[in-house]
Amino acid sequence: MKLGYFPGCSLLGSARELEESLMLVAKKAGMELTTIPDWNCCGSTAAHNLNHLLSVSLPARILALADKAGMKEVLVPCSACYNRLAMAQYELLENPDLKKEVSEIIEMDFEGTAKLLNVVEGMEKIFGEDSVLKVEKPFEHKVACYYGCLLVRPAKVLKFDRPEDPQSMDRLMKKIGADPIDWPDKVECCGAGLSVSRTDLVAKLSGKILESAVKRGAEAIIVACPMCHSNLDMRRENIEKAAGKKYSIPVLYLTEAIGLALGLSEKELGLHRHLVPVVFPIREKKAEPEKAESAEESAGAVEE
Amino acid sequence: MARIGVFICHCGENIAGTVDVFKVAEAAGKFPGVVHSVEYKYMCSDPGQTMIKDAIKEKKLTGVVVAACSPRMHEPTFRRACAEAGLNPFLCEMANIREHCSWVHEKGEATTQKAIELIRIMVEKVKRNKPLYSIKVPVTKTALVLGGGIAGIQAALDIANAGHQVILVERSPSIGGHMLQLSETFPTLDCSQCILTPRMVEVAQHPKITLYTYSELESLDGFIGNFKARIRRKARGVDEKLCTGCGVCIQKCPQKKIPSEFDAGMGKRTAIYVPCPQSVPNQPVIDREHCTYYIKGKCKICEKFCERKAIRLDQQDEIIEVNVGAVVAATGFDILHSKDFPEYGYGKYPDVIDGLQFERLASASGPTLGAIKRPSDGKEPETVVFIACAGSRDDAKGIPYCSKICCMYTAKHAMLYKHKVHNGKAYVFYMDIRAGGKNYEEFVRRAIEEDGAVYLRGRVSRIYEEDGKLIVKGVDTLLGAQPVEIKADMVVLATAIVANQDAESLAQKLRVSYDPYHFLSEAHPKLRPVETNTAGIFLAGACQAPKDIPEAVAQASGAAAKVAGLFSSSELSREPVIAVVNRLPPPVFSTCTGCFLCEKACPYQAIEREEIKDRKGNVIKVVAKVNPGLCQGCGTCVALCRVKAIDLQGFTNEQVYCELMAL
Amino acid sequence: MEELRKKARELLTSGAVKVIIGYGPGSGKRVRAVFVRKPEQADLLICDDRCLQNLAVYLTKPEVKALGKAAVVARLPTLRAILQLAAENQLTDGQVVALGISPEGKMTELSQFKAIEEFLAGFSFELSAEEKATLEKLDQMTPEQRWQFWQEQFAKCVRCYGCRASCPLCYCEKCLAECNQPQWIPAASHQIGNLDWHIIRAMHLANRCVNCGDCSRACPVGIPLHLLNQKLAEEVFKQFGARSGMKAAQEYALCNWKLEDRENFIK
Amino acid sequence: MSEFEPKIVAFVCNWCTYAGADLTGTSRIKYASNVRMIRLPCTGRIDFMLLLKAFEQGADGIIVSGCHPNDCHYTAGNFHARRRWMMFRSLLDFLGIDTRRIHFAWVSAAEGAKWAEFVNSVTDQVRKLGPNEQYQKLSQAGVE
Repeated sequence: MKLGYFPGCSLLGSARELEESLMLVAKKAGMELTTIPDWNCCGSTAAHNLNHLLSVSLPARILALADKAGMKEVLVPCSACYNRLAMAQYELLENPDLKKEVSEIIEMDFEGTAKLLNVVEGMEKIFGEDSVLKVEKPFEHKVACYYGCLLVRPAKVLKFDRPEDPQSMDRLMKKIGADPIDWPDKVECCGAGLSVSRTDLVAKLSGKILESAVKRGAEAIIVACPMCHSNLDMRRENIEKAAGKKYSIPVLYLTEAIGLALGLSEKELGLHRHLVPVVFPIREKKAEPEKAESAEESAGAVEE
Repeated sequence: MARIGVFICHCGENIAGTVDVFKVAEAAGKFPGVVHSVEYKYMCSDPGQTMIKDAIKEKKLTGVVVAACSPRMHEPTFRRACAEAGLNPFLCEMANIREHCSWVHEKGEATTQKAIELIRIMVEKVKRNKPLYSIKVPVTKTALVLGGGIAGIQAALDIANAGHQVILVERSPSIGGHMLQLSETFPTLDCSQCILTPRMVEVAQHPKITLYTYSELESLDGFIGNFKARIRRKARGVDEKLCTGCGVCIQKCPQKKIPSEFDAGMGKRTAIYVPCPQSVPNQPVIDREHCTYYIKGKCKICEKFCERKAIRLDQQDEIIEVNVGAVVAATGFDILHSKDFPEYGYGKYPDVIDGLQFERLASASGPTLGAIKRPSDGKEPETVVFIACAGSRDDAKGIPYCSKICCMYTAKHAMLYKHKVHNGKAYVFYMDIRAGGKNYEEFVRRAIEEDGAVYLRGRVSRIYEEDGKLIVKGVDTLLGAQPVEIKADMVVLATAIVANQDAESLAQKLRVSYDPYHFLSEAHPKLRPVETNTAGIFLAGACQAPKDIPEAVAQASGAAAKVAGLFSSSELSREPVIAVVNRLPPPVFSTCTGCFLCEKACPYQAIEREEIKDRKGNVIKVVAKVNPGLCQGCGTCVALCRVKAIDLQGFTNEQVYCELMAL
Repeated sequence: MEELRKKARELLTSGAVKVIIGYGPGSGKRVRAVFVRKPEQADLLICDDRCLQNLAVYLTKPEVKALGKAAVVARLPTLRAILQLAAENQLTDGQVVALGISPEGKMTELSQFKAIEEFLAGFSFELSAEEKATLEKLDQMTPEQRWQFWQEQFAKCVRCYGCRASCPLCYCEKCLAECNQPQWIPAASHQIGNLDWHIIRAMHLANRCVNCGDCSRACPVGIPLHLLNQKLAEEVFKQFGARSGMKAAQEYALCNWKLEDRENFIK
Repeated sequence: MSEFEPKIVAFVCNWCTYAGADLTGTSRIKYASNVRMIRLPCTGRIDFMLLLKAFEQGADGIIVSGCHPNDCHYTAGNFHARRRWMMFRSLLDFLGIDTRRIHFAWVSAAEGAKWAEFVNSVTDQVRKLGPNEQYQKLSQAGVE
């Protein structure tokens, strides 16, 4: 299985552990990731706040490079990059004049029709029917799958899972033996880009998310976006100060949880890079999971 | 030799003001073939028409050109005048020298010259006109009404009372439709069963109405006045002639746990069941998916206890063929279901229900006999949140339209809840209140002011369960968009009105067009709301668009009036402006090559294939033939036909060619 | 060639077909169409690069139909013509057996339309490079130059209707050109009449012509008529994505429509 | 040049454009009198050969107009016509015939003003193009 790969700046910077765990899991699954040669920054929130043409041209150049490299499918692990690339692709296909203008700017002609996969879709591909992966150490914990906003919105463009109540990560967690809880804050906002300018707001919003997950007995929060991870993990101090309460619940990337389940060590997966130590409360094995399992199962089944 | 009469009208000053009518009359007199050319102040007046009639008789005219206003205005008038004088009406044409000449150009030589040229064009055309006779199509005076809801019932009764046979086909075991499920109806709060069941009984007992319930339309062929419908009578498992509706079988049936469709899942029913006590016909139906006899092959308790021996377990579906002259589609609507609202937990939390389910709770014949009880634990809810526009006016759900009746029934639900649970708190989240009908606005004001329903203007973003309560997260935009969280015991969603699941396949069977939401399309939204583009097929009720009971009934009576109008004469006469495929003597028989491009292009499927056989019966060639009942005369086939084997009467190739030659 | 003759003998002796329509020796070094009905005549059949004529033209003629079931030696254009005739209800499945000749000269028997479709699927129905080039050359000209070019060509036309006789898709018993009430096409071969005739012939072949080139080969005065049909074929493909002669149940572009058809000239 | 008055032939559909022209009349909006209208039930009925005949009869400009998409009284006449004109126009252009003399439009029964403005603009454009020499030379050639 060969896929194009667009790391984006955060996977080389603050979210290195996402790339490390992704690469390990991909290697184990026999998935070949070839990075897009000479890739450039996707523009993220900065570009689309300032200049529309810039916010379309940067991703367009990436799509053009992917075309030139003959990539039919491109894995884009960081949600922000995935969102920007998908938005640019949508606008370019909708508006031929814009496409002509952009192709002049980036001096490259392109079709830009490569299929973009976010990290969840990437993991779904690995765990497909013909998947060779075996869960060695089931990740037996109650987890709260947090999708954030960039993975699912705007629904008209991304068309990923169900925008109001996504289930794709929950299904993956069940596959590795985890017990995803049913909680309402799956797609609530964590404060995103306000992390620097309005940390107080992030503390309040992310705090609400942690509170809701902990109240429902979650032992870990699973995320798929570097921005969510940094707000829920790195801003933990501000959250605790604002809420006046300690939260020890760790925040893991989807790929890290899967890595653990596949028997990879915590060191390899870069768990030591987290600010909130990744440690789980020890509890008796037997009692807990069955009860929660059945309630969860019936609710999940009805929605399916 | 053509003997054409040209009649130029002054139209008072409207034409004579800018066109020299005398010069035009004189010039027209010189055209080849014109034997009579006069002008008159008001050609459309009685003296004017008499002039034309006298001229036709005296000069034995073979064609008339009236140069006056637009043919869209007075063509029928002048054609009728010619008919009265014995000249075939289709040998009369109009030259529009008013709207297209005198009114839009300055007074002067050019305008007069244009009037002369317009007349010459029409004279050349009239010389090539052929006498045409209106098409007579026999009419079977039986109407087929599809759907036994209030619209279908009303249409059937009106047509039957007009003295015509009606066949009413209803898919479920009883007629009554969604209205039968309602508790009370806005704006007068009279109980729906009390006003509906008498009509249902009237239908069952009406001598001219044949009622087929638990049946569906299998196929429809033919054209206006001559439809052939095949109706599938699904196997009921009960012999209708013998069963008296005593209900013993229903009491004895061991299968009691099947969710009742009529109660929208709020109540349970047995395998052999009648939707509700007031069902018409009051004869049960055996539900073959859940009846143990059909699953395991043993039980037959109902057969044992039936004194009349009316149970027929081995009964099979039966197809009946009927000839009908018109069809009224009144197949009603459906509402959006649970799978579409994960954010409201609809389908996940039992206490989040939809409008129809609340109706069943509030209905005296419902599973809770009218008491408002939570489906989860049967307790009386102290706080109920009603959410209007659940799915409607929401592009993300693919339903941009407003479902028209939810504001009204949500206000009614809030009112009914407050009447039955006095200290209960009712919140209604709404976007805009649409209460445009008679006494509608007053009804909603009453719900707010007298019954104390709290109306919050805003949308609910999420509902989740916490400590046994349903937390409803919304916003109140009238208080500065302040987030609102209500701990509710029950939530009622006013889900969007959508077309039935199989509306598309029904539309294809009837060959009527439908809109992107699968509602059937009317011929013209304002001027022909109860007709469709397919002649002889009419619409009534919510199958055409979401609407309330008064509108559905009015539309049903409208459709019935159209059907009665259609059946008023034994023969249907239609404008002869239709396409005709030429027929020639052997050995050619027709220049048509049988490529049938016209058949694919015809929007009315009016083109049929005709096999031309020799005396021994083997097929010589297959050529096209136009069905005079269906063809509307658009002429697309004529332009598409390469060999010009098909031509449009009234606008033949010959006529249009000669118009051009006269330029 | 030998393989073709053996197949012809086999088909005739078994009575599977009544006549083989193929290429036989003509006057001088030329080839002409032959109608082989007895197995011993099969040796007349030739199959080399001189055999270009589109033999499907005979399939719709009443005299040939009267002979009974026919087999026809069919290069790619002839196969496409068969499918296009099928799409226009002129041929029914099983009425003709096509002896498909691939460009390399390999023969395969195709007795069902389905088989012909699969056989054709292997070959793209694109204009060749130089055909595109000539079209391009004409497109580059200004309208006046194009008008000049075509007027010179049409001035040569003597209205022998050879193009109509050689075209497999001109099967109408009574062609529009012979209709004189109303006389859409002036019969005389003056320039107005010639212009009308060639415009109407091109429009009648839009999304039907299978680009066999017989019209130009048949034209005694050498007018490049195929250019008109190729231009319209390209235009149909560009605007409606339709190609003629690909399927037996082919949709004719001009008689169905899409909401999304876009044009830039209707105000 | 000023005394050259182009002859414009308009093929119009009865339900929309003809009614639109009626509305232009009832609202007394003045427009150029060069146009001669041929009424047909639908644009679907307008055969491309009619346009050829119109040119041969000395028309300097041709207007073809009917109902807007989805407005057609016969549901699909204008859609068929649109595809026909897309093909016909590219063929005429390929033959070098001056397609600027043929103008297409959708004019609904409510657009009286648009019809007047459209006829005026077509008349002006064709007046600038001058008489239809292409066809005039052809018909003289035929006569010799």
